[in-house]
Amino acid sequence: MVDVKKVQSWLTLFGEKVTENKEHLNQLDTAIGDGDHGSNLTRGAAAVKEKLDGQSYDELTDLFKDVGMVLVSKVGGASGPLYGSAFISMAKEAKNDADLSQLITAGLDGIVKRGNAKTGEKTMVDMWSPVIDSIKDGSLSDESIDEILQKTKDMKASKGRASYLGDRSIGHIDPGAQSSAYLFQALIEAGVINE
Amino acid sequence: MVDVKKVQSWLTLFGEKVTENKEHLNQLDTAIGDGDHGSNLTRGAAAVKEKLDGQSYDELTDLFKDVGMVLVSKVGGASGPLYGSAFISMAKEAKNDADLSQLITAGLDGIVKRGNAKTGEKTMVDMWSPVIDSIKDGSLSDESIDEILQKTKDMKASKGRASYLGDRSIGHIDPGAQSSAYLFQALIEAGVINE
Amino acid sequence: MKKIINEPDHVVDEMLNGLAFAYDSLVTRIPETTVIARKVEKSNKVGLVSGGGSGHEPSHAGFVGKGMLSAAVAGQVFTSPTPDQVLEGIKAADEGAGVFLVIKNYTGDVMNFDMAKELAELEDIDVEFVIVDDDIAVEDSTFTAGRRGVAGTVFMHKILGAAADSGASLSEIKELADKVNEQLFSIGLALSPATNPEVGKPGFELEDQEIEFGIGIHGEPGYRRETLQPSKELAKEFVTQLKKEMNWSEGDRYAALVNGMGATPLMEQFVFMNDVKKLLVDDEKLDLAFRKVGDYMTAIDMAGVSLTLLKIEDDQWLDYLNAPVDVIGW
Amino acid sequence: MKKIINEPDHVVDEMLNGLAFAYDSLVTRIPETTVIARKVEKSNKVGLVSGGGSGHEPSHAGFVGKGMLSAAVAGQVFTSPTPDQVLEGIKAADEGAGVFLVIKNYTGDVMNFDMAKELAELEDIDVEFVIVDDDIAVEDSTFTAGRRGVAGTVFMHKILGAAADSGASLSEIKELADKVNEQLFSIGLALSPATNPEVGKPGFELEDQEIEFGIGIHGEPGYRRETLQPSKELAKEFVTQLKKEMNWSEGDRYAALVNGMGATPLMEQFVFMNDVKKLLVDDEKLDLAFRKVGDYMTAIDMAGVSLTLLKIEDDQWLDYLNAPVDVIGW
Ligand SMILES: Nc1ncnc2c1ncn2[C@@H]1O[C@H](COP(=O)(O)OP(=O)(O)O)[C@@H](O)[C@H]1O
Ligand SMILES: Nc1ncnc2c1ncn2[C@@H]1O[C@H](COP(=O)(O)OP(=O)(O)O)[C@@H](O)[C@H]1O
Ligand SMILES: [Mg+2]
Ligand SMILES: [Mg+2]
Ligand SMILES: [Mg+2]
Ligand SMILES: [Mg+2]
Repeated sequence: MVDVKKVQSWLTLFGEKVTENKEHLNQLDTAIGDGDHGSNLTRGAAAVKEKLDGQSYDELTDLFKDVGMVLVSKVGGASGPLYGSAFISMAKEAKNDADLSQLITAGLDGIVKRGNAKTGEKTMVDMWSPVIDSIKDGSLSDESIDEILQKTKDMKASKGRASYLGDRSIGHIDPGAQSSAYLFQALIEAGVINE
Repeated sequence: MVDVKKVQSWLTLFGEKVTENKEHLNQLDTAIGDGDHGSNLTRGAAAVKEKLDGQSYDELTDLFKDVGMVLVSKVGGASGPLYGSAFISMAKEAKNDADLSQLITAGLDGIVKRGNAKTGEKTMVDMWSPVIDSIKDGSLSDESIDEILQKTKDMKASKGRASYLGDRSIGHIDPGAQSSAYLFQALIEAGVINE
Repeated sequence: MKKIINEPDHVVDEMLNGLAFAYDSLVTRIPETTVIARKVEKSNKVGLVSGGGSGHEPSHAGFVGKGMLSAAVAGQVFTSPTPDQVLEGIKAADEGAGVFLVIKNYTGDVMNFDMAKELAELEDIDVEFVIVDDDIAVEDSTFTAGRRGVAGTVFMHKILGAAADSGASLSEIKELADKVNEQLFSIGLALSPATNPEVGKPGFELEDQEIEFGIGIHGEPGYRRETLQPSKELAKEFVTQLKKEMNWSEGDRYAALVNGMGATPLMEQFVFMNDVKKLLVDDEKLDLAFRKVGDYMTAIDMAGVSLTLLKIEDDQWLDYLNAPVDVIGW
Repeated sequence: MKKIINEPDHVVDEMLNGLAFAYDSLVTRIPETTVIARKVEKSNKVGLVSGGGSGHEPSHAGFVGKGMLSAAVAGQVFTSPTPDQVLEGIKAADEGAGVFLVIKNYTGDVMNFDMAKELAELEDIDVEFVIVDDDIAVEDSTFTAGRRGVAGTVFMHKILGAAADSGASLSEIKELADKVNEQLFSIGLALSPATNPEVGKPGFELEDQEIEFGIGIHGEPGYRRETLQPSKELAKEFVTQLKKEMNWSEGDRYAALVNGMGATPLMEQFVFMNDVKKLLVDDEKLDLAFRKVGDYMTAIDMAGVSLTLLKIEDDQWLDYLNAPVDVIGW
C-alpha cells in the first residue's frame, strides 16, 4: 500500500523542484514552445502548497483529488489540464487499493485521455510511459529517469506547441518531460517507491 | 535692374544646392527639429525644376510668383509657407522696378508676416536679415554668409519646432538658416549680385 | 524588457480592471474571475464565449458586447485560462438557450475549454463549440497539433455574435461555425518578436533585416526566415500561400482582414492592404466584399501583420459581418 | 529601419489608397489629392476639416465619417499638408454653412492651414478655426512656438463633430471649440523613438531602460529623461503635472483618454488606465465621466502613452462625446 504521508511529501517535493527549476523549465519551453512551462507549474506548485500546508489526509484519493483540482484551476495552458487529469485519474484509482505502478498507470491514462499523445510524440507521455516500466521492474532511479529524459531530445514533436517546429524541435529536451522527471525524482526522494 | 535670366539660374542653382545637401539639412533638422527640412526642400526643388525647365520668363514678377506658388504647394511643413511667402512677396515687389536689396527685403517681410519671428529667434530670419545689410553695403560673400550662419549656433530657438528644445537648441546651426545660406551662396554664384 | 507595467504577474489582473473601468457602460468584470461579460439585458438567446491566453488584446474582451461575444475569459499571458474560469464565463453568458464556445486551436485552449464544457454540463448548461484552425502556415494534424487558431477567430466572433443576436439556436450556431471555419484561412509574418512580461525576454530573435513568415500569435516559429522585402512582396507571399489552399476563381466573394500584431503602426497596415488589394482585386479579380484593417488579434508587442480571408458562402455572412455592434474593439 | 512599406516616399499615397479601399463605404479619397472625405449626403451643415502630417494614424482620416470629421487632409510623414491640399479638403467638406478647421499647434500646420483659409475665402467659403494646444509639457508661447496640439485633438474632433451634426452654426462651433480647448490638457511619454520612413533613422535615441517624459507626437523632446519606472509611477508623474495645470477639486467631472503612441500594446495601455483610475478616481476623487483607451493620435512606431484630460464644463460635451459615429477609428 502506498503511504499517504509519503505521497504528501512527494508532492510537496515536486512543487519545490519545479519552483527551483522554474527558469530552466522556461528556457526549455522557450526553445520549442512559448517559454512559460516553468512559470505555469510554479504557479500551480504555489497553489498546491497553499492547499496542502498544515493539512493532513487520511485517504490517498482525497489528496490526489485536491492536488488535481488545484492544478487544473491554477496552471492553465496545456500542462494544467494534463497534470490535473493525471492526478484526478490517480485519485479514482486510489480507491481500488492500487499499488504504485497501478497509480502511475492511471495517471498516464488520464494524460492520454486528455491529450491523445502516443509515445514518441515528444511529450510528458515519453517520461510517464517508460517510468511505469521501470517502476514495475524495480529499476527506477535518478539515472534511469535522466536516460529517459535525454531520449526526448531526439524526438520530433507532433503534439503540443512544439509540433509547430517540426524538425526544428529535434535536439531539445521536452519541457513537460523535464517537469515529469522532477515528479519522479521527487517520488524516489520522498521514499514512496521503496516501501 | 535685376536680370531675369540670372535670377532663373540663381533659383535653379539654389535647388541644386538644396538637393545635393539634402542629408546635411535633414541632419541639422534631426538635431533640433524633426529631420525633414532637407527632404521638404528637395521635394520643392524638384517641383521648381519641373516648372522652370525649358521655360523662359520676360517678367521677374512671373518667375518669382511661379516659384513661390510651387514651393507653397509642394513643400509643406513650416518652410513651405515661409519660402513660398518670401517669393510671392518678392513677386509683388518686382513689379516696382526694385533693386536686389529691395527684393530680398520684401522676401524677408513675407517671411516675417507669415511666421512672426524676430531676429535672434534662431530661424531663417537670422540669415535673411543680416544678408540684406551685407547686400546693401556690398559685403556679401561666401565668407560673410558662413559667418552669419555660424551665429545661429549660439541662439536659443523660440520659434518653430526647435523651440521645444529650449536651451538644448543652443549649439546647433538652424536648418532653415542653412538652406537660406545656400540660397544666398547661389545668388553670388549665379552672378545676380554683381551686375 | 521595456514595458508600461507594474509587477509582471499582475499584468492580467490590472489590465482587466483598467479595461472594465474604461468601458464600464459596455462590460463588467465578474468579481474574483478573469471573465469580462457584457452589460446587456439577457433575452434567452445563445450565449457566445471566447477567450484564451492574454496578450492578444483587443482579443478577446474587446469583442464583448451587444452583437458579438457575451463573455471573454482571459488566461495568464499566452496561457490558456483554466476550466473553472471558463466555466464562470459560460455561466455569465448563459441566458437559458445554451452557450457556444469559440476555441482557438491550441492544445492548452482545447483541453481547458473542453474540461469547462464538461463542468458546465454538470450544471445543466448546454454547451457546443468550434475549434477555429485558420492558420495555413502549419502542417495538418497528422504532423502537428493541427492548424492554429489565429486572427480569423475575430470574423468567427462577429458572424456568430450577429447570428446569436438574431436568435439562432445553439445547433444552428454550431452548424454555422463549422461552415465558417471551413472557409477561414490566415497567414502571418513577424518583423520582431513578442516579449511576454512574465518571461522578460523576447520569445525568439530576428536579425536586423530578417523577418519570419508563418509565425503564430504567441511567437511560434513559422516556415521561413528571410530578408525583409517591400510590402508588395510580402503581400505576394501571403497571396501565393493562400491561393494554394483556397483555389479561388475570378469573382469569388471574400472578406479580408489585415491584422496588426501589436507593434506595427496602422500606417504600415494600410500600405499592406493596398498591396493586398492590387493582388487580390486587380490581378486575381476577387470580390473583397468586406474589409478590415487594424489590431484585432495581437501578440503583445510583436511587429508584423497577418492576412485573413473568409470565403463568403452565404449572403447572410456578409450581413452578419456588417451588423452593428457595441464593443470596444471591432 | 524595419517597416512594411514599399518606396518610403510612396507611403502616404499607398496608405491613403489602402484606407480608402478598406473602408469605401465610409470614406473616399478625393482624386489627385491627399484628402479623405466622408460619404455622407450633404445637408447644409458646417463642415469639419482636420489634418496634418501623416504618421498619426488613425488620426486624422480614421475620424472621418458621420458625426465626426467631414474630411481629413494628410501631409507627408510628420509634415503639414500644403495649403492647396487643405483647400481641397475645405471644398470637399463645404455644405454651404461654412467650414471649421481643427489645427494642431505646430508652426507648419498653423501656417499652411492659415493660407488655405485665405484661399477658401477667395472662393467665398466661410472658414473658422481652432488651434488646439493641449500639450502641457511645453512652456508657453513667450518661449516657444506655444503648446503643441496632441491627442486631445481627438476629443475636439468628437465634440465638434457631434455639434456640427446636430446643426450648430459656424460661430457656435467656433465658440464651443475655444471653450473646449481651454479645458483640454495632455501629457505624453516615450519608451522608444519613432522612425520616419522617409528619414530611415529613429528621431532620437533612448538607452535600454531610459524613457522620456513630455515628448511630442513627432518625437519632439520632452522635459526629462529617466529610468523606466512601474506604470503607477509613470501615471503619478502625469497626474502631478496635470494637477499643477488644472487645479481640480473633488467631484470635478472629466473625460480621460489614455492614448497609445503606436507601438505600445493595448495590454500596457489598460494597465496604465488602471493606475490612472487609482490616482484620479480613488485618490483625487474626480469623476471620470468619459473614458477611452487605445491608439488615437500616434507617432508612427513610437512606444509610449499619453494622458488627456478634458474638464467637462457643460453636460452637452458629454452627450457629444457619447453620440454615435460612423468612422474607422473612434
Ligand atoms: N497532447 C499532449 N499530450 C501530452 N503532453 C502534452 C501535450 N501537449 C503538450 N504536452 C506537454 O505540455 C508541455 C508544455 O506545457 P506548457 O508550456 O505548460 O503549456 P503551453 O504549451 O500551453 O504553454 C510540453 O512540453 C509537453 O510535454
Ligand atoms: N516662425 C518662423 N519664422 C521663420 N522661420 C521659421 C519659423 N518657424 C520655423 N522656421 C524655419 O523653418 C525651419 C524648419 O523647416 P522644416 O523642417 O522644413 O519644417 P518643419 O519644422 O515643419 O518640419 C527652421 O529651421 C526655421 O529656420
Ligand atoms: Mg508553454
Ligand atoms: Mg523639419
Ligand atoms: Mg503557454
Ligand atoms: Mg516637418
